Amino acid sequence: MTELLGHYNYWIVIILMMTGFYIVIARPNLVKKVIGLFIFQTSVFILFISMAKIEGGTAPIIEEGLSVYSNPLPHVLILTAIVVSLATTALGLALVVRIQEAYGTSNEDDIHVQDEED
Amino acid sequence: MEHLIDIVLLGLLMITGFAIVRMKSLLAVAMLTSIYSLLSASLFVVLDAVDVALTEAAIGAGISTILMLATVALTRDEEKAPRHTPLLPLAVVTVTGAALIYGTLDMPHYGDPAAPVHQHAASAYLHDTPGEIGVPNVVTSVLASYRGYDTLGEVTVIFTAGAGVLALLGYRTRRRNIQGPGIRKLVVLRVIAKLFFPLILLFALYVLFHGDYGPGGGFQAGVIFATGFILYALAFGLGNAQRVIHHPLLRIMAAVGVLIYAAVGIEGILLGGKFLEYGVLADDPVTGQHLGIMLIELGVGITVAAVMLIIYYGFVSRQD
Amino acid sequence: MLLSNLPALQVVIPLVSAPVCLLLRNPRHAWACALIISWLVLAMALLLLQQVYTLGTISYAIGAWATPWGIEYRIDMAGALMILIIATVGAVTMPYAWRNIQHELHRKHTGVYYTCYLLCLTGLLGIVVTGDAFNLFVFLEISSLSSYVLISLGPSRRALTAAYQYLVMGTIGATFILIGIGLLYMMTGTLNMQDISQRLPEVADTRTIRVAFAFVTVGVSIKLALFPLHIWLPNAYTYAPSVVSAFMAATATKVGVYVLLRFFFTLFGLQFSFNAMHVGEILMLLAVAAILIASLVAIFQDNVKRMLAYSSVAQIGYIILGISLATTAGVSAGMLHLFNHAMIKGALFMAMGCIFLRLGSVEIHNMHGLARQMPWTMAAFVAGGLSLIGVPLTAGFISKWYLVNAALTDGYWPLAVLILVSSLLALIYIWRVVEAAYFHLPGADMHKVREAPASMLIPTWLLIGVNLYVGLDAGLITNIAQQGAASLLGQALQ
Amino acid sequence: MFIAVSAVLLVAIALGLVRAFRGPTLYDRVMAANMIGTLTVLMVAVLGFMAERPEFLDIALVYVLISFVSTIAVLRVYASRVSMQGSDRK
Amino acid sequence: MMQPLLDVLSWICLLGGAIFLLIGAIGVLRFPDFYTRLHAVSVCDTLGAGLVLVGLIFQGGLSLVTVKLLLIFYFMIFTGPTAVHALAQAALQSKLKPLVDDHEPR
Repeated sequence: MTELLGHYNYWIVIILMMTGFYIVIARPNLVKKVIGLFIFQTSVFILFISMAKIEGGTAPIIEEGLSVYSNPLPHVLILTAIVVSLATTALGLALVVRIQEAYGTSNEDDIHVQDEED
Repeated sequence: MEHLIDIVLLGLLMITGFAIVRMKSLLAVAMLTSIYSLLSASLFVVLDAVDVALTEAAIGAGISTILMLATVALTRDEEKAPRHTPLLPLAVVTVTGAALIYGTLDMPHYGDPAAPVHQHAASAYLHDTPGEIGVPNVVTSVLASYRGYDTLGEVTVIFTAGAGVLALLGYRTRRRNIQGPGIRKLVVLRVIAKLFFPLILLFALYVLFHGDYGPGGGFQAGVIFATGFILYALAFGLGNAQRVIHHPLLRIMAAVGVLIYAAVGIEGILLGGKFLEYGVLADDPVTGQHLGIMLIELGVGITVAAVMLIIYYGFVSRQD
Repeated sequence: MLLSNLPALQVVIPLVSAPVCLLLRNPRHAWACALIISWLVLAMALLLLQQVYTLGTISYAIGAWATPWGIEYRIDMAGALMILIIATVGAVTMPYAWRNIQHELHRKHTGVYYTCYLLCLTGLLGIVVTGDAFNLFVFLEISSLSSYVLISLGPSRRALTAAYQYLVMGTIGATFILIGIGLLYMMTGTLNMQDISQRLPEVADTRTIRVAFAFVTVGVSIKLALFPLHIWLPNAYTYAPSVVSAFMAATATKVGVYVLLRFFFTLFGLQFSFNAMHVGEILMLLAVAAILIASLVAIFQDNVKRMLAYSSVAQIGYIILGISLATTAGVSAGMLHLFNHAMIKGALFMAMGCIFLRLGSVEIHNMHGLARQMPWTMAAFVAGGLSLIGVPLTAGFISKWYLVNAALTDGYWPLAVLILVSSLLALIYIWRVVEAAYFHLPGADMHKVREAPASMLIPTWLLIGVNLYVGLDAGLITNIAQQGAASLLGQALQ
Repeated sequence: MFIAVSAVLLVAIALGLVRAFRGPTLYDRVMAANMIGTLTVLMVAVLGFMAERPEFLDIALVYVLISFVSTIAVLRVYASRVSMQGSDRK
Repeated sequence: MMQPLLDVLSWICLLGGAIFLLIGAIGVLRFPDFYTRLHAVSVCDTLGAGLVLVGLIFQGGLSLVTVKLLLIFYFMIFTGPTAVHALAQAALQSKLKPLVDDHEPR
């Protein structure tokens, strides 16, 4: 049982990652792709944070009575990665807004059609 | 016992993920993304990642949702079906997923103290922080001092996003307050906004300077500060909000934040230490650390708040 | 005090200058500030090269924290060579940028362009200098984000879709690298590259490390546009402003190759990556495919910038071919070609920028009889083309010579034949442009076309000059490349 | 004791999720998101007490603000879109 | 003597709050029309949240924790109904007609 429980967390996170990755690859809508990227990155963060957890440990804020703390380093890495994912999402959506104004559509297949015309 | 909550939350996340894949309406997908990041934020709380939960909620449920909806408001709501059947993507995804699952077989069990992750660097951080830096919140001490250069890179990433959105969307100042037809009926919202606006800004400052002792820090404070102004812009119209914080000031604030951070680093060099060495800032190394961490949190807060507002103004001012 | 902190200042000076550029309202002041900073970065790069040349590998702990806890900058000869390439191309393209930006960018973008350019420069320098895996990911994101914005500033609307496609693929690549670094951290417990390489042998045969290796390799291959994952590159370089194409072609993919080298040799180690994981054979196969297929596709392109983009994919194939041999000779040949290709492609794209400024189009059918109107630009293009093909007395010949030499010493004689054959393919597509410009009768309104301005011609000829100088006296650069390869492999062989 | 309350909160969140998936109009989904936001606030507070870490309450406070402002933002952004499209359809 | 009384009081409040929240959640699912669901959410959530927070205040005793809980309570009391008000007004404004008689389900 502990074998399953030990890796259950990681398997679910991998399924979430693959969901986000699938949206990015399969869906032609540009906004949907950016949302897929956002979900893909958020699930990578959950992988990092579930790596940092110690059984019976608490948040890494030092207090007198407590001794076992979960690992602070992945938390720092993820604080950086969340900001990176926000920057990517903001730029992606800004590009989608400009593409929508330039092409009149935000669907990748329609854009290819317009590109072939001119 | 926390395993149960952890497993249920992961289950809910998975269901939300599948729903996002199947949903056709983009507005629904944007709302589900907001719920997705709210659930993942509460999962972080269960996993004892306090600062990350704060940031994930503020950025994921707050700013990202507003940006997604502002974009969907400009584009067609309905998503057209893909022309070719998604067999190749399905194949690529299953191969990548299988590789990852294959990779997890040798991973240390979830949460066991013997994992190499907890042995090496982490125990040193937990052990040295009270002595060398004297800040209870170890995450802030690692973020600001041990790996302070990562955070400088991070502030530069946020500054890049701000400059990028400025380049792509620019800004249109709204002179007249052209609002939707329901302008008269906004009274309730305006009263509440007027009541809450100062409270939110005060709370942002609390989070900024409380970062050493509890969850908080530059990023979270910057986002909460920007959320306060977004509430003001929602209630009193974008024109008034742009009069309160006009765009050139935002450009200056975004730049000044990064410069404050870098100046603290260069100050370390001028006082004879290495780059970003806070020990030399004051005569006693620990006070130097406190001073250094305080200054860079301030710089980070200013830049993040300014960039969030630049991005919000860029998106919402393009609507009409 | 300045000299001891040089590694940190090398990245911090452009990082600080980017917000300053944003504060300067007038685009001319922003350009002047960016110019000064670029030349300052070049001066510091030369100083750093000299320091590394004399003192060997420099290690600089940021924040004065000991290595595994704090972030450490580690610069060896390979890193110094990369800094030299980035700084040289940056300093040369800056004077070129003023006229080009005026012509190709929308008026309101000229101010923000320099901020994004300096951020891209900071990101690239930060990747090359750092000795910490996660810090490498952060600066990789800085350079990628700013290059998405730079590409999207292109004249035509297709620059937006090109930038979007690059953003999606680049972010997937960066997230794969993040997953790889995460798995590595999970098994070794540290993020410092030296520390990881020491702790790796105990856990090297676990499945997690193999998956981490695979993810990092795929992620970095997307960044350096290795053959099957290069789909974003042609559109990005074709529709970006010419000075951005020149700067990106000469530096962005090259830094990707450097990251690949750093991961293969410093982090995972030669034994693990080439013997246990057999990455050498896979890379060789992909490199051969890249060289052949990309050169063939380049022949049929009408847009010269797109042709040069496909030729970039082929040239990266040469570099990866050198690295896949995993011998000191092979890796140094690869790094030599890295330097030469950066100079050649930078010059060629700048020449196309001059043509676009005067002619308004880079299509071959519009360039009939252009040589008479723009003799200097076309002469630069021909010189660059010859160097691309590998004609003796040019830099291209030197690096192809060392590549063939490395392949033969390893007994891969078919590779040597392949390199010579593919040079012929390069001859064909360069000849198509030369033939159109020199041997066709000029079109109707060709007489109105004037020569490109001096501010754009001099930088182009500067790079061509470096090319020819390396062609004649290759001593210095080959020495640096060999030392770089030795320091990379040296670490692996310990 | 707290376990029972957090279990009930989780069930309520799950029900809210079902409404978020099924909800025919956007406003149903916004309502579901708002409800899940409130329930998350309470769950974080209860978890804070279960783990005897009162720091969690700062997070709960931020969640209240975030869920309120994002609900209002969704409505205002969507309202301007309806008025924009309203003018198109006329 | 006070402690067991406080514990009992807090458990009662917590359980009561939880039950109200559950009723609100069930109401959201079962009601046929948007406005009725909105009614269920607004009433039950605000009351349920209030009761749960009061229960926690009893647990917290006189300390900084109670101040924070009161702050959360204060925010919730104001933002909950306002959000629902804005929601209902936006729905009405976009001509979403309430279900008047129940023979044609939405």
